[in-house]
Amino acid sequence: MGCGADEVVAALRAAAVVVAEHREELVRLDRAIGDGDHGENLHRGFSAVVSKLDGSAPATPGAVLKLAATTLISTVGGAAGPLYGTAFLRAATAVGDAPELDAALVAGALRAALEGVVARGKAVVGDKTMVDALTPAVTAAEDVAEGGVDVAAVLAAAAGAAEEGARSTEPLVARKGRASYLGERSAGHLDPGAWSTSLLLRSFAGGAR
Amino acid sequence: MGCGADEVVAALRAAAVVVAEHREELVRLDRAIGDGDHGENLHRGFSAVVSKLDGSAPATPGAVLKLAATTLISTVGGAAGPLYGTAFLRAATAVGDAPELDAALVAGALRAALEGVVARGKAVVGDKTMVDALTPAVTAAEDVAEGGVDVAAVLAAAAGAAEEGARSTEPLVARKGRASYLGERSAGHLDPGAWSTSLLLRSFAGGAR
Amino acid sequence: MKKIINDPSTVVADALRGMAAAHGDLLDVHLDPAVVVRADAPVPRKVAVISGGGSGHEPLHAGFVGRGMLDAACPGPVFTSPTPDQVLEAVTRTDGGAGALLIVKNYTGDVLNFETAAELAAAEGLAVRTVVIDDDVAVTDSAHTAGRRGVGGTVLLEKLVGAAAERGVDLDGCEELARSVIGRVRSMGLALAPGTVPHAGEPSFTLGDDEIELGIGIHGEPGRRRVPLRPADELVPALLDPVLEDLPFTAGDRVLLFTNGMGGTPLIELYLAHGIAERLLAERGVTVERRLVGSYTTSLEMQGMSFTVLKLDDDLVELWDAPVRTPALRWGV
Amino acid sequence: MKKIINDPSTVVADALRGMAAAHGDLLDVHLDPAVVVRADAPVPRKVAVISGGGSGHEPLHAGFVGRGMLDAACPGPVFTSPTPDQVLEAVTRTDGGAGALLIVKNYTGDVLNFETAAELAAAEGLAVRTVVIDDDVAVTDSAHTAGRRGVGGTVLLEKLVGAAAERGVDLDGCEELARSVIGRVRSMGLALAPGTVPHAGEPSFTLGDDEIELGIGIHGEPGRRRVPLRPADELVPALLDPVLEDLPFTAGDRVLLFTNGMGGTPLIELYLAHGIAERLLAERGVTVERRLVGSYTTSLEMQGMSFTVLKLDDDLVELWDAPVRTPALRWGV
Ligand SMILES: Nc1ncnc2c1ncn2[C@@H]1O[C@H](COP(=O)(O)OP(=O)(O)O)[C@@H](O)[C@H]1O
Ligand SMILES: Nc1ncnc2c1ncn2[C@@H]1O[C@H](COP(=O)(O)OP(=O)(O)O)[C@@H](O)[C@H]1O
Ligand SMILES: [Mg+2]
Ligand SMILES: [Mg+2]
Ligand SMILES: [Mg+2]
Ligand SMILES: [Mg+2]
Repeated sequence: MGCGADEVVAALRAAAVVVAEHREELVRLDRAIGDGDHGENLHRGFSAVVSKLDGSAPATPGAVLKLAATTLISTVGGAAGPLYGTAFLRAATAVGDAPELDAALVAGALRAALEGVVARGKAVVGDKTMVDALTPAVTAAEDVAEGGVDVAAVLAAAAGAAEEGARSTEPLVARKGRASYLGERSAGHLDPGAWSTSLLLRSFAGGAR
Repeated sequence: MGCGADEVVAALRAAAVVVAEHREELVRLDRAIGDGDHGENLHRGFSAVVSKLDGSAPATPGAVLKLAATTLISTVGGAAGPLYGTAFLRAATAVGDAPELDAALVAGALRAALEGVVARGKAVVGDKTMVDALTPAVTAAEDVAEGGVDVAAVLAAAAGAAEEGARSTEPLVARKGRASYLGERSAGHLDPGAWSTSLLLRSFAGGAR
Repeated sequence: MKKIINDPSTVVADALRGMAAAHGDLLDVHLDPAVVVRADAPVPRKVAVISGGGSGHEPLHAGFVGRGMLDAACPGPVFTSPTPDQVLEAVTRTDGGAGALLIVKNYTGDVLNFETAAELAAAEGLAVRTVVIDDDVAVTDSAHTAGRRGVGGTVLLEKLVGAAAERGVDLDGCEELARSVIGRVRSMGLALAPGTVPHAGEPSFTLGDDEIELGIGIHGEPGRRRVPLRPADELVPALLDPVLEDLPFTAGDRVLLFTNGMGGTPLIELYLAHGIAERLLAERGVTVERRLVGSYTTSLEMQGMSFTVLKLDDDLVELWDAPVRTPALRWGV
Repeated sequence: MKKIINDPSTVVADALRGMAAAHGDLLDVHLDPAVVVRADAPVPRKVAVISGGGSGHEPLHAGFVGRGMLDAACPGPVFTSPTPDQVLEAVTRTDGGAGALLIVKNYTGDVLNFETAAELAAAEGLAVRTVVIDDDVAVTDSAHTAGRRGVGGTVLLEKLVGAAAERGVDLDGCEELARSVIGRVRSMGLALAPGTVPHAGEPSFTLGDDEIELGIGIHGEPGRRRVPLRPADELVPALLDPVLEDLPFTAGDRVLLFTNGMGGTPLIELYLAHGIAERLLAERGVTVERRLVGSYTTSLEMQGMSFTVLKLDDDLVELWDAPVRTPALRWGV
């Protein structure tokens, strides 16, 4: 099965469901070291994405990703809004107007997404942010994509690495975002943005399967 | 032993001690059905009376009572300030410039005090106010005073009747003062002003003994 | 009890020192006896408008001292009425030869202390009148009770009478205006959570986790009943309907709507409630011509709010719009 | 959670409806996207001064929209920065041909969203500048962290730059003034008790019965340390000293002292703290020339307060005194 616009739409719908299911968990994580809105922010954003998708059906994967990007930018707010928005926007640009995504395109899109997040947020691995989940995800995706597997395999690899990366944030002291105000007290908690990155990639992997 | 200015001063000092000791109790009673300041108000007032007495020594019982009255009026505030202030003022007027108080003068002073409280506050027996303690106290004082006893006996009789009167307020529904806002919910609590009247008369009785 | 204070017994004096420092251009603050006087008092030939009451309701009353509103305020201890000597001092300091009007909230303590002061002032040959405001519809009124309490309507009364006095209306006129305003203003409040009186150290009342007190008084006195917390769309009519039905306010009336916070309620909730109230009034055909939203008649850090509705006419609109320059209300100057 | 609200997800829109009803003379309120614009915008040839941020800090920012202060405010969801399209809408609605200055509090979310908006505006050929205020001395600043937070100083910045823009100062001048003010203003806050974000439903943090958070952020972020509650005479220097030592403010300096409440703190405590702070500043030889006391940069119903100190000069005094007419600050008009 290929990965066209419909599959990307399905992946985003799956993501919206996962975000809704994990809304409170993400709020709880963010309350521990941030301001408790991360789950709410993403829930608002992905609900809006689904509404937009209900109303229009862009023809290419890139167009779907761009719609998601602009919708996230204009509805999520907070740090996560521009960061995820930029990620989707760069991914959309990376896949261009290809009618179907293959493994290489998906890996390239993930790389572009990461670069966008870093360009905006200036975080490096170890700062206890979504970059800690996205960076290993990109590397893993590129590794398996080289082996010539399908899109599902790329996303599965990315999701696995993202989860591991997200978990690695637990002992860290935050240096970026709101959690950094906690200083040493931020250690011992998962970073909510890293965790949502892991959840999103897991849902894409599920949606693309 | 007669009851001159010194004895009235001693009685007021004794009252100040009793008020200080019962400050929290009166606050607690007032918190239940009022605004929780009655003990604080009286404590402020009687402390001021003691300070005034430390600074000047009026020559007659009437002058001492007048000093107490004006001090209470200018320091107690709340409902109790003008009511107790008026009570002491009327008592002072009633005893005139007599150098010593006898039983009849004391009974007359109590009657005048009650009339002053009623003139100001317009409460009748059963409204759940200090009038419920003061009214039986006056009657009892007048009854024993007719028998030709000494001041201590008059005050003891007044104190006993006041305590009984104060206790009788417990089941009542308040119709005057702040407690009246509670309606039926004011039943089941002693009235703080009735209780302080009982405490004051008991302390006078002790001080005069 | 968590408060930014030193000693409960010096809270009022300590806060007055801060007011003096903050508003030296508007206020003269005296501590013994405690009286807050407008800086240019006495204003010759102007009726002095004076109010006062227990502290803990800030900015009421001292925050409303200044041009176009009060000439003086007498702050009592927290939740305790001031004493007659404070009131007498206020009259003496502000009397510009046209007499003084005392605005008293209907609580036994306030009424008795102001009454005593008025007697003392009269004895000194001063022209003093007293009006008692009792705008709270939450408690039943009767000749055999202490009557209704004075609450949020006091702010509006002080503004309107202050404006009239500033324009040179005489003592009779000010008193008449005050009585007319009292006849046209009604209020009711609710509490979500109590405040704590500093010297008491414990909350004034307790409410269950999902319980509110409808008809709360500004000293934490109970009101009509305790009910479960409900959405704002239901709370607002639960407060507003009794207010409207009491006077009553009916279709065609022009009103001022005052949405008041009790001290611990954030502005976002007040605006939210205000928006619903405006909608409900519009539905009833009542025209909201002026409004005031904010925490102006408070009860320490109590969480809750009240609505006050005043029936307007052209004269009252003009008095409301007249310049006022006080720490808490300021416009037109 | 006890709040006067309907649905946590509509709190901001519901409150904006109330603001619209209450301040129709001053504000145009738009809900989608949420932007609060001064009623007479755009003002031709005037620099548009725009701010915004998460809701829950009222009256910041929408309460400061009006003549002499902000041209528009962009309210985000509670404690969440607004989105770029809100900011872009604000710019479009207020640009009078002289460009727009965006005042951004230093939080990652706010900075990123306003930055995105500024890029979009620039792409549309609009002249837009951004300044970031980071006045909170409670958190350590470093190139490797998110830096200091923007807190109470924002109110002063908005007033001063708003006054300059009203006088016709151009975009360069407004930006320069803003940067200079940011360099001269410092703040720090404390919390006695947390607020509750509506959609979270639980308090943002927990404190022991006798514990306070020194250096609290306006979203409930922790600060320097938790310490036992102490008398105001000790709390005030614990807040004020770090503020004064940071710039530093020294003998001979002329300052504006802003004593701010966090939303759930009664005015009586703010005045009390203000009085102590004025005394301490006088002891250090620092002259308090202007002051502001009240709850202007809040954190829902959080109990607590902050001090902001701004170093004044003649120009800043003049800008501070210049007329302002907004829902929350009003004088001279
Ligand atoms: N500079 C940054 N670079 C990358 N990610 C960041 C940065 N700052 C914050 N984040 C991510 O954003 C998450 C918080 O998002 P969210 O709670 O929605 O926004 P806010 O912090 O504004 O409330 C953090 O958990 C972190 O993963
Ligand atoms: N009208 C009245 N007549 C007589 N006593 C009254 C009246 N109103 C109140 N009191 C008495 O005053 C007491 C309350 O005094 P206090 O608490 O000091 O004043 P406040 O009620 O103003 O806070 C009541 O318990 C009651 O005994
Ligand atoms: Mg967050
Ligand atoms: Mg009392
Ligand atoms: Mg009282
Ligand atoms: Mg946020």
